[in-house]
Amino acid sequence: MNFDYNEEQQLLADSIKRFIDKDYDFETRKYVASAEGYSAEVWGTLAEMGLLGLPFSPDYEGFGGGAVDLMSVMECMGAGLVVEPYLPTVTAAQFVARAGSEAQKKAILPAVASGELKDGLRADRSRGALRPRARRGRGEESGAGWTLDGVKQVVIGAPQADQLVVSARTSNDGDRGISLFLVDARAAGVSMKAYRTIDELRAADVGFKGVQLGADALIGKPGEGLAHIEAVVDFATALLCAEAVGAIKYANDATLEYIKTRKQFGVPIGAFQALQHRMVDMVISWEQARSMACMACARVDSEKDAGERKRLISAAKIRIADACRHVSQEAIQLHGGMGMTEEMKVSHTFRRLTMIAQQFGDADHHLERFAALDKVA
Amino acid sequence: MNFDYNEEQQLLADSIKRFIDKDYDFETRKYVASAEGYSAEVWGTLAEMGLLGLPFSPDYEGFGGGAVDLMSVMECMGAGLVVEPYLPTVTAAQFVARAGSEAQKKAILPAVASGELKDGLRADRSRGALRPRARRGRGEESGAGWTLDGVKQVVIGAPQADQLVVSARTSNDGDRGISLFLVDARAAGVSMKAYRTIDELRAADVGFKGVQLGADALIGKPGEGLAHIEAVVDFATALLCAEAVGAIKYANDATLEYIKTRKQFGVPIGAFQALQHRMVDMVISWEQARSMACMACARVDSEKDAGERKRLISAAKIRIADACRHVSQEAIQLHGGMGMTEEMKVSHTFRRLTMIAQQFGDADHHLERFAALDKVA
Amino acid sequence: MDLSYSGEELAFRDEVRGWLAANLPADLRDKVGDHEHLSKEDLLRWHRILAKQGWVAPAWPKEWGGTGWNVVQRYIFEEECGYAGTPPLVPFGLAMCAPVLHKFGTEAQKKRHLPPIYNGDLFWCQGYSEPGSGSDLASLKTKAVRDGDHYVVNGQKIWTTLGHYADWIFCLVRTDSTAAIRQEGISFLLIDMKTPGITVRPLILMDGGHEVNEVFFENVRVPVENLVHEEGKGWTVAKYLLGHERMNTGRVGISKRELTKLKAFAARQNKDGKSLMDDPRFRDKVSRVEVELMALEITNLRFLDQMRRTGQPPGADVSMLKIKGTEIQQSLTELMMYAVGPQAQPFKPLQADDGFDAFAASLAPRYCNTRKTTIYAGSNEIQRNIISKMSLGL
Amino acid sequence: MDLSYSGEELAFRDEVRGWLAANLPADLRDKVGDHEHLSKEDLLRWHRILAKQGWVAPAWPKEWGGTGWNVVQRYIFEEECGYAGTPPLVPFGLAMCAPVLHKFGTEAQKKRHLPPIYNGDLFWCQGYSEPGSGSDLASLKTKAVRDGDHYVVNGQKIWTTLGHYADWIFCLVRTDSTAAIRQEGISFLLIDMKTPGITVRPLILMDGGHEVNEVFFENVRVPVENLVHEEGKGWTVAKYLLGHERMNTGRVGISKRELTKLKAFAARQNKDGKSLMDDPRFRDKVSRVEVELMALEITNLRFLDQMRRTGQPPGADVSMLKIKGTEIQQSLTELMMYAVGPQAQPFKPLQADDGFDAFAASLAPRYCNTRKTTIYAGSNEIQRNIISKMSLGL
Repeated sequence: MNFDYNEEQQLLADSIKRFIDKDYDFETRKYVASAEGYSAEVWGTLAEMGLLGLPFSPDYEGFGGGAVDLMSVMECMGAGLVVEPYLPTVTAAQFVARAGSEAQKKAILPAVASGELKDGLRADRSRGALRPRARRGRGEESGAGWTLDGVKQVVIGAPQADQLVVSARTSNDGDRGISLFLVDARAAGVSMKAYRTIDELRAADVGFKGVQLGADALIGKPGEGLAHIEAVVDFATALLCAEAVGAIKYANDATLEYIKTRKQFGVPIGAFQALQHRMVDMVISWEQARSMACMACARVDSEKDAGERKRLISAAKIRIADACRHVSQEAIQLHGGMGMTEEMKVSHTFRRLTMIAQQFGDADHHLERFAALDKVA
Repeated sequence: MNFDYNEEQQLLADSIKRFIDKDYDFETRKYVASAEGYSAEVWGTLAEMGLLGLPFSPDYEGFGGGAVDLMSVMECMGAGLVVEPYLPTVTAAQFVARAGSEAQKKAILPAVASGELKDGLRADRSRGALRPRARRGRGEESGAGWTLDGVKQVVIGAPQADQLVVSARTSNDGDRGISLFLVDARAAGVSMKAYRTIDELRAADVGFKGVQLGADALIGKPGEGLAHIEAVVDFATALLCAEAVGAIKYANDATLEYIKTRKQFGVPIGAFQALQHRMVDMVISWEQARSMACMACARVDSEKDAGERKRLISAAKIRIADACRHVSQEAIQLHGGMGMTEEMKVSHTFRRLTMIAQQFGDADHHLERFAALDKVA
Repeated sequence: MDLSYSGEELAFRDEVRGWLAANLPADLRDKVGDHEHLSKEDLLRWHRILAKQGWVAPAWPKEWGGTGWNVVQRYIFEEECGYAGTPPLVPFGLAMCAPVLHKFGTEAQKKRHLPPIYNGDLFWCQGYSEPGSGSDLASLKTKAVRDGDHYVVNGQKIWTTLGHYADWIFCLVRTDSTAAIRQEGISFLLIDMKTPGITVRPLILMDGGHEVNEVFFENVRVPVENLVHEEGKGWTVAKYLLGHERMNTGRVGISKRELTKLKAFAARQNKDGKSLMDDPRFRDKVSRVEVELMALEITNLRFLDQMRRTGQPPGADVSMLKIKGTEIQQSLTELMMYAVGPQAQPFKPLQADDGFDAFAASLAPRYCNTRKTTIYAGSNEIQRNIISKMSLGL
Repeated sequence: MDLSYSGEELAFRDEVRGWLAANLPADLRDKVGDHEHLSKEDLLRWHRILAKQGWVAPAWPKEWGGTGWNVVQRYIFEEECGYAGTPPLVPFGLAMCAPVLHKFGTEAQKKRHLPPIYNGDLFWCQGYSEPGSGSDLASLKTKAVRDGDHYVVNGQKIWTTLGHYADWIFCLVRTDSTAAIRQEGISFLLIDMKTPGITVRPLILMDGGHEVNEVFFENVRVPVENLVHEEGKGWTVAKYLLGHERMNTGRVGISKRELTKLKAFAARQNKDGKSLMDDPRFRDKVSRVEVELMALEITNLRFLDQMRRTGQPPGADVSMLKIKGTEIQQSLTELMMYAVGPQAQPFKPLQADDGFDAFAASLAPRYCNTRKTTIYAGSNEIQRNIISKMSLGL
């Protein structure tokens, strides 16, 4: 039993924290978010720090890291509200790393690790949850390759992506009819309606109209995409939980600082017991959420039973979603009017937490999955 | 629009309040609850005050009152934690008053009004809700009459009852196979396993073994019991909501008094803001619950559409159940250890509120019914 | 006990309802329903329609344009407007400055200011809060120093709602810094926003909207004739205004409209092949808000009935309505955001011509914006303090 | 980061688990599982089984019978006991009086009192709270006046858990009413419950159970040799005891056992022809408690790991475990009561021979009883005050 980061993890955590404190402060972040929604310089730094290749095998210029190694990174990203498409890129690359051919791995992974390439995770999150069983994208075998048609909505990071991992139904064989494809974001027939999201990320509805793909665009075997999707999304959910923990910590720290300094009636408002007790509950929420993020990151890679892995990730996401909602709402309330303004970072953290609560399935979705997978004696 | 009691209602409310303050204080109530669970003297007083016949037509020595007229009575019963089987008696008699033959009305209602007769409401509340579709009691036509077999569980007031209103399945015709019978509690074949309930009422599991009933035992027409059951239980639920409001008011008053007088660290604990805000939320809960009890009592008699009546009663019971839980738990917590003791009335109010929250269906049951009956555009 | 409106009240309601159906412009109604930004012109357009009908200031004395309606009629009117989806009547002139002038103003002040308020010719805003003084209003620092026939005002106000639209501002200012009781050094001034030395700086809220401002005063010269009530009696005026709160604090009509919309919208949303309203997890959240709103409406009517019969102005009751009303508004916007699912996330298209579901995209900003309701107009914590002190004697 | 126990820790857990399986008498286990009343004999029987095994006082110094286990082993042991369903070890002697004697006792006091505590020969209780002094312990009034070789004690204690079983009581008493700082007038006394002048009066709780008492002292003569530490230093002793709280405050093992039972029980309950566990409304309540308990277990282990590595005694962390642990216990008893439905209502049969589902009938009383957990041992409000002050610096 050991809850500490090991030396390497700690060094990494320290360096990313230093980077964010120094080079990604709130003003910088504001600029990045309002301009391109992404900074090439920051992306380069992330690559230099080894963050982009972290979870890949050393064979592809990675560091062989797992979710636990990424946990401190994600906590820092959450605290700093990094808008760069780090999670989409790392996640999309997982499909290649886990299921791709040797050629795909060689073509993609080192380029991602070096920062040359950004992957966009396809997402089809109608009803707040990824529903892999109802892909509207459609791949048809055409000669040696495939033709891809359909639309994917709210694909986070798509506007910046070079490559897209796209899931598409390739047969009507239910769970066994979904395949994964690697698609160049600039390929003929790919269109994007891009927008800014409420938490200041970039996303797009991505259209595919008769997109011609070679046979080598297929990731893994045809019809076997679902298990990969579930595994990779669970992996991404664990990382998202860690990101939430970092953002919650920031919201708590900012709120505590605020109620210690804001004075009314001659005393700091933190002297009022009703606020003290609510602040305490926010801190407890964070501790409990952090425990579940630790669990999620520790178990998502090591748990071999897919059902148990899904159950545990759902448990984590339930607690994280509840904590996101609780802390974000209380942080704004305790900040009073100031927390409502664009100029306070906490209002941005509020928005990110609101969205994390729903990303990869909201609490209701995971309560349903948790119940379905739980074995009752 | 008028939320006041009219003059008669107010006089009645005043007199029952006086009676409870003067002759049914906590010590008296303790004695009654521990001894017979019922006092003949108190029952006589309730009859004298006209409470027992209140909802019957003047033709049967009643006063033609409705749920609104009973509301203040029930609030007082809730505040005083009256253990006598008033609600079961009034409710059971409703079956006779609404569906009984002229002969049944003449035989039963004046005797109830005068206090000679106590009716026990049959209840079969498996899973926290009355489930009229699954009667285990079974009536079979035998010559001119019926034979009744089966068991009814947790029948509140049964140990004291003279007459029982029993629902039984008389055919397998689904919703149209349930009939109602008037059964003498001392008839051959009727057995009772009696117990004290956690809120200090008396109840019993009532067994019926080959109980022979004449044709005149049937209330209403055969197979038409369900609509009566639903209507009468809705009526009883409205009254129960009013009882809850009285009990919640007592819990709030007692808690407010306690935190004003209990001193720690040199000040009344009511000076601590965290407790103040929680006390305020208890008061708001009471106001909202009272509004729903008003609505339930005002509408349960006047609403002609059965579906709408059920929807409104469920709405009231949802809010009342939530308020019962919230206020009872907070009242004990704010009382500290003292509230945990048998000698403090608030611990008895806690138990009654806990049970009211579940009686005639808990919040979950009514949420289900409310959703099913709601018309969504 | 009778929870229904009387025949006359019903007739009045039907009259209002019928008139609104005929006179509320469809484009304004749709803007309100879709949570679109309302321009100054939108607000004034509706104001003037009501003014023309003679209904813009029901609570005013009859000689100044009041309707003579009783409290129940006024409540019915406001709730009907809310349910129909009219633009709001901006309260700063009609419901805040005007009552103060009716009570404390000179004849000259009334004659000068009331008609343009009534007719929607001049737009008002409120100068109360300051950066260091929110809940603790009496700690305000903006100074007004007498200089001949003028006060010279220096300082800063914050959270000035629609200050960027306003022609006039009414302000609490400190005219005596030496008063032993700090409340006694405060005065109530009317200030023309065009006076030199006034700067309005937008405060953008997290939904991207511009509704509040900071207002800076630098040697702003205000004629003494714009002092309301006596110098140093500003706190009396402020307290009168607080007690004058209206009884529709619960905003039941608006929430009923939003609830209806939520249910209809969610019913059309698909979850696992079924309507989202058939999902018990989502459904129960909606039901609990609906029940809470039913209760609030009755609670509101109970208080109103009591007020009508006793003639007593609402006390801490208003605080309760504010707490519950705002909690319900927040729940409704939150559920609406959940109902739309991930489409709630998109905020603004990067290309102006990209197809875009503006209504879906308005829901998350609206959820963000509605967080303000438990903070403004006396935070819900302050409301709990008020109930605790005034009603419970704690 | 590794959330699993090490190989050695797992081996230790298996050893404890195996031993418990072999040595916990089935009748005691069933009584605990069915929430039946545990007699003094039941409690002491289990105490003596552990004493015989040498595991009754793991944290004591080795020379007095301690096991030498580290904090993680102690936690594992306590959690395994909780999960297996052992009777509780009554803490007043083993975990409260004994640590005080180890730290502050004279050799004579240790020799006299520690062996009978270890062996379960003498039963102890705690005399801290008084009617006027609960959270504000330092306001206690029970007086001890020196008279030759004795203190003469007068006053009253309340909430004395199992005082009616006890042979001895340790008490905080006021030996100096004139001390400027009221904490400085307090002393720590050991009192034989058979001393003349002591009266124990039961305080029946609302579940009908007798577990707490009032203890009255009327001219009770206590030999001065029973003073622990110096006169006037009782507060130091009391504070030491508070800081000595154990890390299993969250009672995760017990709650895991109760959760398992709840899920199995609810799965067998029928609702509309389906298992109650298939009802999403009920099910989600269970799931949320389960998730909270999973989180609490990890939080507990995190704190333990930190304590092991830093050597720091747990601070405000314990308060957090207490808050969450008791909230979970309350949720579990509440859900168990809901699960059984209306059968939870019956309390006691009126005829002794009436058939009666005693287990079902135990659930509502247990729900009532468990309300105490957020009140006792420092109410959850006090725990929040502690975190607010100690961890957050508010």
